[in-house]
Amino acid sequence: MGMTGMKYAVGLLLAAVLAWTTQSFAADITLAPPTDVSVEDVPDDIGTQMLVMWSTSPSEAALVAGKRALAGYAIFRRVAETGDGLESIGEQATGASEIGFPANFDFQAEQPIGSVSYGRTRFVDENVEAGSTYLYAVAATGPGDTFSPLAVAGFAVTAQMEYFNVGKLWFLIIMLMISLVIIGFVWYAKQGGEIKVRPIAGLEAVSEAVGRATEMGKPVLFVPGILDINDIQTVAGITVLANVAKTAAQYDAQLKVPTARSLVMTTARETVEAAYLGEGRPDAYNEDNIYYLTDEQFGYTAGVQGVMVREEPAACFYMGAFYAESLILAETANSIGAIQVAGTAMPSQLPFFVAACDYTLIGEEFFAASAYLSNDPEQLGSLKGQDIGKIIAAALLVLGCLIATLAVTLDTWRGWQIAELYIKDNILGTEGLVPNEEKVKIIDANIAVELESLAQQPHGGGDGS
Amino acid sequence: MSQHDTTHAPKATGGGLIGWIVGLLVLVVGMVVAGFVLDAGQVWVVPETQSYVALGGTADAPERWVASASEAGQAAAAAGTVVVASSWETVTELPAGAADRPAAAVMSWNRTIGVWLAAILTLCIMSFLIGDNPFYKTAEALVVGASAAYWMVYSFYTGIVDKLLVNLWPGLVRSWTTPGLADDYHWHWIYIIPLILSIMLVCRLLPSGGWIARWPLAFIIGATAGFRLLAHLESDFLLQIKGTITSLWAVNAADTFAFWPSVSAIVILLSVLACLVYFFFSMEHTGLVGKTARGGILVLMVTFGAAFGLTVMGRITLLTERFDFLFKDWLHLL
Amino acid sequence: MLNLLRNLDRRLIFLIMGLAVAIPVLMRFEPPSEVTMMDQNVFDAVQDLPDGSRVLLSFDFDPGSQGELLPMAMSFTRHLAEKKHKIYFMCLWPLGEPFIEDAMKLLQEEYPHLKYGTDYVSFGYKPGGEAVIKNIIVDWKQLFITDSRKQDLKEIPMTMKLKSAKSMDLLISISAGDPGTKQWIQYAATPAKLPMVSGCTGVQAPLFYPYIPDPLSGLLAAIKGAAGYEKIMSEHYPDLKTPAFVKSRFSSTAAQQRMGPQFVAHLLMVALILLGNVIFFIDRSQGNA
Amino acid sequence: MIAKRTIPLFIAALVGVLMIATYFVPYTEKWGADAMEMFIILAAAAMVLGAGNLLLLNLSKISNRQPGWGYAGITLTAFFVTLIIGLFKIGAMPTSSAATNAWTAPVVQEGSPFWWIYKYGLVPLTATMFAMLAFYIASAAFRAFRAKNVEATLLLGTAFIVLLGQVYAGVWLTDFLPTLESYVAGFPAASQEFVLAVGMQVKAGVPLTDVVVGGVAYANMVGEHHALAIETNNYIGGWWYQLLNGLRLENLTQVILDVPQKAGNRAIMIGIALGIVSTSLKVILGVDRSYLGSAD
Repeated sequence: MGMTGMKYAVGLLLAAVLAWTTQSFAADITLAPPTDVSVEDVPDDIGTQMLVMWSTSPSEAALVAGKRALAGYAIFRRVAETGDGLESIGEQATGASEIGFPANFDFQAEQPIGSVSYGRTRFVDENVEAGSTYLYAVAATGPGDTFSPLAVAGFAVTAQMEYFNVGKLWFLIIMLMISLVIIGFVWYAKQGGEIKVRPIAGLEAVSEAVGRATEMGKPVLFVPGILDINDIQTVAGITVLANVAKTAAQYDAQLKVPTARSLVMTTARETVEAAYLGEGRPDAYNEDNIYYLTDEQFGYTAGVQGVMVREEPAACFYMGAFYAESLILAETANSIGAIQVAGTAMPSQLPFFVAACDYTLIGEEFFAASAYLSNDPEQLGSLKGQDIGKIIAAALLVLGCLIATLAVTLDTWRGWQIAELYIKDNILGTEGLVPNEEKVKIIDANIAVELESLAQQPHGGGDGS
Repeated sequence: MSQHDTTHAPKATGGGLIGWIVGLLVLVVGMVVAGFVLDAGQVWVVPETQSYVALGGTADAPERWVASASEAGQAAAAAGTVVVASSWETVTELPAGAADRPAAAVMSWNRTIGVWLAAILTLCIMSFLIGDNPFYKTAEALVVGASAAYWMVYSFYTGIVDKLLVNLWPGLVRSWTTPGLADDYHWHWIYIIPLILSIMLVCRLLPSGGWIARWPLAFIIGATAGFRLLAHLESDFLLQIKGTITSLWAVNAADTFAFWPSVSAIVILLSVLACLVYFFFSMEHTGLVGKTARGGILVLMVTFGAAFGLTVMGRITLLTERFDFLFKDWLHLL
Repeated sequence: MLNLLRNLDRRLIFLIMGLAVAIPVLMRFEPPSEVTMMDQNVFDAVQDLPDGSRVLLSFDFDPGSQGELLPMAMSFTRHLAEKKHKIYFMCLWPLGEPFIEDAMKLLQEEYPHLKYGTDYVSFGYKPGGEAVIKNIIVDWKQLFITDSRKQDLKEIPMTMKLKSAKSMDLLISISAGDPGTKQWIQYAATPAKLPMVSGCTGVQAPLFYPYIPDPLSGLLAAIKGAAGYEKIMSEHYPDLKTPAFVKSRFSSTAAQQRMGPQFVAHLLMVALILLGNVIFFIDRSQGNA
Repeated sequence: MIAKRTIPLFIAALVGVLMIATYFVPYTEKWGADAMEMFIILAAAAMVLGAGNLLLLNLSKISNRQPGWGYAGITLTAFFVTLIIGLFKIGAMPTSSAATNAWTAPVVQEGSPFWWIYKYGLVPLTATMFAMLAFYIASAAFRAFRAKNVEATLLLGTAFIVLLGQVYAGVWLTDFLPTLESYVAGFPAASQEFVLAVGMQVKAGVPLTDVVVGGVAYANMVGEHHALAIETNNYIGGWWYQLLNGLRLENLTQVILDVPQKAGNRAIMIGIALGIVSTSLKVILGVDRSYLGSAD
């Protein structure tokens, strides 16, 4: 007990000394509060966020004993649970209602809802409830729990929940446009419309490669990538597998599919079995040829490499999502002299496939592969739709660059600059249908400055005096 | 773009086998020498006992653990309010081949064996470069088996326990793996859906009725399709177009014409357009379209060449790291 | 001679490549390293934050890429500690978690005044990739109930008031693939307008160039970027380069030490491409290609 | 038939459309991400199928005494040892917040047997597999990088430049091309500092009128300094210097990455996005149903 009592006493003494030093420290400077506190409801959310903004305190640069006097800002708020009587934003003035902050606000008793370090001028309060009304205040904080007087926001704001994300409206329009064009061409093809497509070299090689494997009495190896079925490349790989399996069934070639995911194995089995059935060769289907190795990337690679050198497939297909294993697979298969056809949408692995394989389907070509191989008019129709998508992309690009160029060269007319802003932030961004007012104001202000300087100095440039 | 001039990996026949045996003997002798001369692979550790006491709860369900050495722990020990105590040993590993070891350091046998195993496995995998052989096959068998199990364990704890069970039976998980789970954490009915889908999926093991597994597969693939369609359209389509839109007449900070940035802006725009033409499916690559598409494929080749050059850098670093391990951590040569 | 070269056994190339890397490692050859603008941008992004800012450091890699990424992971950790930033560790790759432990061990040893829970905290690994990011950007505690030590987040000083990743002042992703920097850009930096820098493997670097300068303010590309970062660090904090570290895997000069083998191996690659083409052109001029 | 084919098609279509629709409503915006999260549970459950298959395959290899059946035995042993140690957290130590409950240990806890397998077994195996790429990349460079046609020449030429530009060799090989430093070195020692200061600002894009050296703005510079500033601005800001400087290998590498590489990747990404839209639509509309297997 004696020991503990001693410690207790020392602790008390320490606390007293600390309290004294912080007090005297704080007395050196009085922090000025930040200015222009404003609050906005964050748009397009479920009403749980508020954006608090302010201008930095004049004390930002002040130093005490070589250290910053201002450590950061603390944000406080008051809630009117149901927003009683506060129907619209901006109705209530500061401190005028029951939710205002008193002049003798007790900083020790109330916890701030958040704090940020110096130099920052915004804070997102993510703990508000939709429908409630809030009043915010910001104080600058110094070392040792010192605070500047409160700067209170001009008015209280109600958090609002939206039922439709207006910011994404243009995205919805573009998505619908591309989707409807694709669906339209699929429907057109279904009605018997004629769809012409150009040949792709890699795809014509598929049946040739399977045929060669049959002649040599060697198996065909199909690698559906290393990602799970929740990646669309794996799905596309499986649809190509369906067509390769069909060809293998026709030629009576042995098809081996090692997978890196259990779900891919399950899906691949369904697919290949159906393909063999479709060709009337259910007897030739062997479930054990489609098997799971391991989820581990390089464990799987080691396994496939082993299969390659031991079973010496005559044709190897890599269709799906690939990472670093691409070159290990391609180089090993090359050492056993196999024909290799690869297809992936992994830009980082395309160089290796292009360099080491016989044929490579690059990006979009890979997604087109199943349509080509199936020769199903409906699927070929979707390719035509994709082409229209590319035309839309090209049109946006050319138009956008043109407007951006005009905005720079004819920089005294606000129309071009607003048009550029609209394309970038609204059509291709998330600002919704109307251009952002603040950004338009900045444009107008810049133009005003530009016009003024033109009026003063007809020669442009100048000596800056 | 490829060659069929292949060099076949030779099989380990007659002469090959003798070669392998000689090589192996040299390696083993080398390793034994290294083990004695260089203290190869030795790992030294400093053991430390962790002991904690519980201040609340019952002996069966203790709560509020604090370190025995802490003030609260010592106070409780003095006052006799400790509910239950527990201690175990942890170790801190010293850097490989460190010359001045603290007095408390001991050699850790399991870690030393570990470093040797790691080094031998590294050499086994590298032996594939000479040709397929029993060492590589052994390493391959090990990595397939161990990593499959590793992922099963990981998905069991992170997927089944931390996602499914925690949301269906939080009480069970709280008393089992996650005592820190908040007391007010409740179960979520929505997680019955993945539970049912998982059971349907496992039905694939049944001799008949395996087709029911198609339902969860359809769910996954449908969700994947919807989710990825949006994600890629937003980030790859819209964002990339947005990123490409820039003034073709570039100016610098002084608002005067900048020559090279303008050139690069024009080159980028034309290159993107040419590549898009290359991807067109419904037009034959002849005439003007053919010429533009050819420009596109040339740009793609430069893209691939640059990616190749950058990738080489990364791959070589990986090999450096392996040699670092062999020379530093195992042989203590550096 | 030409015939010999034409049928050059690939195992000979393997051997030369092995030697080109092994010998510089053994000789500890270290060419001068240069600092690029990009490395400087990354350094500035961390340096210019006010002391004590909140930084999310995500280790999105695994042992396969530790050679390239571990040095920069440790440089970031040291830099954040020097600047007294609050470090929130997490990883989107299951095998990245042990590296977080390594980084925290480094903090314990080199910065003993920093304490777990008040200066740094680890959330460990959560499966789900982009779903994890999408969730923590909205509600952190819905996904992470505890930290990696199974302590309730409401009891840890650094996480008590943490609502979502939007309160971070900087995101750093050290990325070896997917999920990684790309997902952080798509689902966190772009929608929440958070500043972000990244370190990535050589193979990923080309993919991220389209994202610079917005939303990525800087990118450390592969070991070269890491070496540049280390160089800037050692100029700013000369105390870092103590001899005890130089030998260790977590050395403050680990990346610079790796530029030696890099140098020799790149020259070998160039020589191989040239040699291959010389043979090709001789063959073609003799009309037997 | 209905249960095997129609219902799955309906589920895929419904879930797909739902994922798209909910994305535009703030309240349901996160459903897509949530569905992907549920996927983790399904993938974990599916592990049972993968493991079952692994067992069957290797057991049948052993019982049929197929060539290499001994390796199948190694695989099975490694699998079971790792699985049991990991699943039951054998040898794991408790954590400080629950000191009697070893179940609370992280899955890979330093010092535990599972960590030992990970660190000394899996890490070297997988890291070495990955490192083998350095060898394969060398052999691919020798074998496949031949200037057969314009396409191949561009590919290998770009790789060549980037390879050199990434290491110090690039700096060294094109050292004869001008840099700011080499330009500054051409001046008498007394004015070098001044020229360097002006040059760095011009290089950073500061217009001459805004250049400030040692607190003196351009407008207030007199005599020699005025002339030097103009001369430096004309040289460093001129396109001839920028061309020559840009041809230095380390700068050329940056230009390649910034211009054609960026453009190529963008086009690839735009194409991929369209490919994904079309593939997804085909799945949702049921045009492509190959993943569902046969109708009977």
